[in-house]
Amino acid sequence: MNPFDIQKIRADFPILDREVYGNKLVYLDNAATAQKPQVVIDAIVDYYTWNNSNIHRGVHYLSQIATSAYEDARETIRAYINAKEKYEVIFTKGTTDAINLLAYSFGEKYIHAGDEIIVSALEHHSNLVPWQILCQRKQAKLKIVPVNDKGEFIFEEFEKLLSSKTKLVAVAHISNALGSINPIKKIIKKAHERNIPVMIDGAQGIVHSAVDVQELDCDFYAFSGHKLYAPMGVGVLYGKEQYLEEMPPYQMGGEMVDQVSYQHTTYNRLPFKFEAGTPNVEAVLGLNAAINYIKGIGIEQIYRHENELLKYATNKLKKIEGIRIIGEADQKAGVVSFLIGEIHPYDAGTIIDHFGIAIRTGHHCAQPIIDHFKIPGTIRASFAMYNNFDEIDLLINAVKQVKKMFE
Amino acid sequence: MNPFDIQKIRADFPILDREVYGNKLVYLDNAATAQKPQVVIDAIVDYYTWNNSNIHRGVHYLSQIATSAYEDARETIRAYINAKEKYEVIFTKGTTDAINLLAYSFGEKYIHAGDEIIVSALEHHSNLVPWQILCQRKQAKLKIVPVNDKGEFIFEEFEKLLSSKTKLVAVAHISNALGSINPIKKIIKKAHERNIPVMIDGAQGIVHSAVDVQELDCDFYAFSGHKLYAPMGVGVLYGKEQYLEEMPPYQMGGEMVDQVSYQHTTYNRLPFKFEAGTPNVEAVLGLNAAINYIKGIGIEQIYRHENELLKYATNKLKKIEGIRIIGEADQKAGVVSFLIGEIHPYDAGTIIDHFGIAIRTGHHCAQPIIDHFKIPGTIRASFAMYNNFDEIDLLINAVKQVKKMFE
Amino acid sequence: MEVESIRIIEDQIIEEFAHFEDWMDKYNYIIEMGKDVPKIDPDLKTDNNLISGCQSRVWLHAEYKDGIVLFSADSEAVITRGLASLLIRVMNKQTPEDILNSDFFFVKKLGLKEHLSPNRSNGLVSMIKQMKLYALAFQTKASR
Amino acid sequence: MEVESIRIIEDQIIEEFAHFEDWMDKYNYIIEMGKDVPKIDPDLKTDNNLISGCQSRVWLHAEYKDGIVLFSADSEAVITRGLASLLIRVMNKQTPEDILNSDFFFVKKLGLKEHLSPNRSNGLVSMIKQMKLYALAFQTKASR
Ligand SMILES: Cc1ncc(COP(=O)(O)O)c(C=O)c1O
Ligand SMILES: Cc1ncc(COP(=O)(O)O)c(C=O)c1O
Repeated sequence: MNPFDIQKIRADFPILDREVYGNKLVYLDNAATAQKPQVVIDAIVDYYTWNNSNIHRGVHYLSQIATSAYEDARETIRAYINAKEKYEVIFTKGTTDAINLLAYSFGEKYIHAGDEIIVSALEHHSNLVPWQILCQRKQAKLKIVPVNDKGEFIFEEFEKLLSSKTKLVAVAHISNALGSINPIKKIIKKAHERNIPVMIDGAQGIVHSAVDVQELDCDFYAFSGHKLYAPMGVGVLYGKEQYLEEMPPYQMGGEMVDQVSYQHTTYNRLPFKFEAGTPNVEAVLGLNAAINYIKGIGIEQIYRHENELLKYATNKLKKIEGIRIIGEADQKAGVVSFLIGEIHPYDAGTIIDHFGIAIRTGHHCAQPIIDHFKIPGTIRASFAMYNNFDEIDLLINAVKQVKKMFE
Repeated sequence: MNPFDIQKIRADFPILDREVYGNKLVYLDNAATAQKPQVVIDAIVDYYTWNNSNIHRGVHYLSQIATSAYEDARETIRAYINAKEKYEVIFTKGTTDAINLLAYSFGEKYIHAGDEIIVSALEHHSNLVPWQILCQRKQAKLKIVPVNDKGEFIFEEFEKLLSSKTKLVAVAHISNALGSINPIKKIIKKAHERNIPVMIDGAQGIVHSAVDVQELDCDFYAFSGHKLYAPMGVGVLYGKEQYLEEMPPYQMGGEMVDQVSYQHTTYNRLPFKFEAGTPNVEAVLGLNAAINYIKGIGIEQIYRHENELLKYATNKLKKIEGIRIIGEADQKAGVVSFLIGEIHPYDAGTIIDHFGIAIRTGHHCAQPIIDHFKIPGTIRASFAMYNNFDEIDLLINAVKQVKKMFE
Repeated sequence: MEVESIRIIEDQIIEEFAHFEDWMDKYNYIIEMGKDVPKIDPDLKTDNNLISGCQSRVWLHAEYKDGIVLFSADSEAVITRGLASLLIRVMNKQTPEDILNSDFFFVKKLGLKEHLSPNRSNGLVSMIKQMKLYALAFQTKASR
Repeated sequence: MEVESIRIIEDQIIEEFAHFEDWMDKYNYIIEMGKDVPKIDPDLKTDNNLISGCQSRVWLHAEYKDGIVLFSADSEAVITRGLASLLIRVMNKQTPEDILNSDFFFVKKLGLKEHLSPNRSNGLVSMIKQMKLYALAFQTKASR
């Protein structure tokens, strides 16, 4: 494995040379979306400059080139997450799309009145509201696994919620608001003892850790390309064949049908059954390039680097009087959420921005966990492979300025 | 207005310099997807190189730049289709996504057992199967307006189908399989006499004609970016405020919620209510660039040019013995579908491809209309602003070769 | 006491801001201004007076009295409170007509572009909109 | 009559194709071959024997007799029929084992890459898959 060369990596991301308010950009909003390496931008340009075409049913050359590239990308992703079959990899437009697909389609097939679905108190709205609505529609019940004051999933409470009524467990791999890593392997094992399938919201998980869906034995795993250094507009729903085969399609039209008449329509096989309409070939090829780029560096090395940044930032922050770290799980990745005394996160964010530092403030689309801590929101710095220690020093400096201005 | 300078336009599309099997590419598969001008590719590159960020709730500079650009693009589109309000423009991932959104959301609100929905016999699967499934789900009935042997929508039959049970009319503006232009203005007027809303599948319509949704008075209009010289992964659902306000959301999560607790979730206002998850900012900015490019040339001029190509191609094809034009509507745009004697379209397509000419063969995701003509499919050449007469001569030549080889 | 016209107060504020050398001085001043905002009666901190779509909660109240509009406001965030205070300094005690006719042009002159984006985290645009809505409501009421 | 081994027939075909100067000759030959395909009994043109996912309908039938597999096929498209004919020329009257062990390597050597893409319009890949499935089924049956 190559040594982790942060200088070289930074040079691969053109946006890092950008200035904001006369300062060099410090981009610490990676949990919202990641920046793109040149190879990903080039993949898009190449595609539109040389090979753009609609795919699948076309017999012409460009269509075949584009189809091959698209299906090769599916294989790249299959291998990256170690899915058993290529057709277990469904392309969506993102995590939200993937979870909505699942909530509808799994819901139609398996959820009935009186059933229960378990989520955690840490979920992003995209892994909460679809299940709320499904439960309303089917007169099922949503059960919430609480977290402790460190922001950790309470496993014992989870065990208590499991029952013969439970039809699905849907939890985040890593919390986007607090960075807590959930014990998904244990969760899956426990749920499987009762034959309950588990879906993992991997929007953050895939970014900060190696994911082997067969080893995890999760039944579904969803993630977005844009947080994984890939273009916007693509995501993945991995699902075990047995479920995907049984589930009805979600969207209709285009590639997902096989035979159509006015009386009767039959559906195409997997994965096409779940890929209605012209797919986003561009973004899929971009995702392919992003994953190859990550593989070239090594996800373990990336995780180790991000973890060092996280520890460094946390320690430095803690040395500032009045700082409150929100979420102090033992197992954490990628994200530090905090408050500066009684200063409103919006005030802090506005000032920090003027130093050219992009952090996020607010509830991070995870309102319930923010409400749990009885705070108006947090200031969140989130890390990617290209961040370095200097950038954290700049953040610390800005935080100190904020203190000065508001206290 | 500038004169229509085909040389200059062709130079704007880098892919047209590409070779296929040693021949210069002749791209006549535009109804499937259009090629991208350099300005669209540049818009993507610029975005990822300078301004990439997740949008809306972020307070930092990049997020504000990206949000502004995204919302400016919405205004560009509003103005282009002359929608009354900006928030009547909903971004989707494409036409199929837009129609599925509508079928679900409109269906939940307005369709009940015994109701009827009218489509035409010319529809793309994406504007047929979602309505079939909705009708199954709600025990409603799908009614089909037949076409005559020229491939024209039979208005008198449409009038007969209208009744107090009719709750929606959903028809294509222009047929992708045959090129027929439907009399949508008349259709809308007739339906509105009975207060029945009309949705137009504009996937092809927006490409070949100026669209003024207020003048048409359509209630919904859907189209895809990728057929309009924009990137893949973006589409638009225009809808009248009165309906959009009343319709329930389709996908849940991210930006589309306002307040979330375990007990209760309230939705954001329009257009955000219908835009769950991280939007595809890149593709939206690409669509903005594409529309500005089209405006610079003039959609009327584009239509006129494409119409000349269509007439030229049709006349030349008709001079070849045994050619059968499928779809000879008086009002036609962009597409010529045909058969060469008894030669199977797949055989013809395979050979034509080897001349470097990209045409499409098969049922064009519009199986019912193909079945209507009792043929196995067609050979379809479809035109864009950058095609020229030489390219049609090359197609004609290839068709003659096909005849030689198979007859 | 005669109320100064909107334009005169706007010019004063623009003048004040012209002295600041950098953004930090500007923000320090806005923070300072936050202390001067006519504080809303705690009983009026209702959901009705809440301005939606801001990252910090902002309440804006208006009363119509003797032909002029009286504003009061509060926010959890100090910067938002400062911005509210600036707006109120200009619009307080003006007639509905004058408020409606104003283009809030001083806002553009202060170099606070970051608060003018369509970004929904920003209170400023929403506050201006809400002030105009109040003015419109009072005008309609008065003309009936 | 001894059946030639798969590899020998494959080499013959590769040899034949090596003579063609351009793609048109190649296709003319494939079209020619289409005439020689062991035509499927019309009664066997059932949905069961239909290969799905092709732009033209293709039927492929197989019978197991005396330890070898007998193939017949038809298609609406002449090129597809020609390709079927090539495949059958190689695989007809072979044992299930030999069919399963073959990597159909001649197909790659013919320069027909366009028929080998995962593009689902193409009958060739589906036909190969179906031949292997038949062989597998017969092998399983025989071993029981
Ligand atoms: C944990 C988690 N789940 C779901 C999502 C939604 O992802 P997307 O907006 O790409 O659909 C996010 C992204 O914000 C996330 O962090
Ligand atoms: C008339 C029509 N409707 C709908 C569609 C579906 O568009 P998309 O695949 O971009 O969702 C198409 C494109 O093939 C079309 O031509």
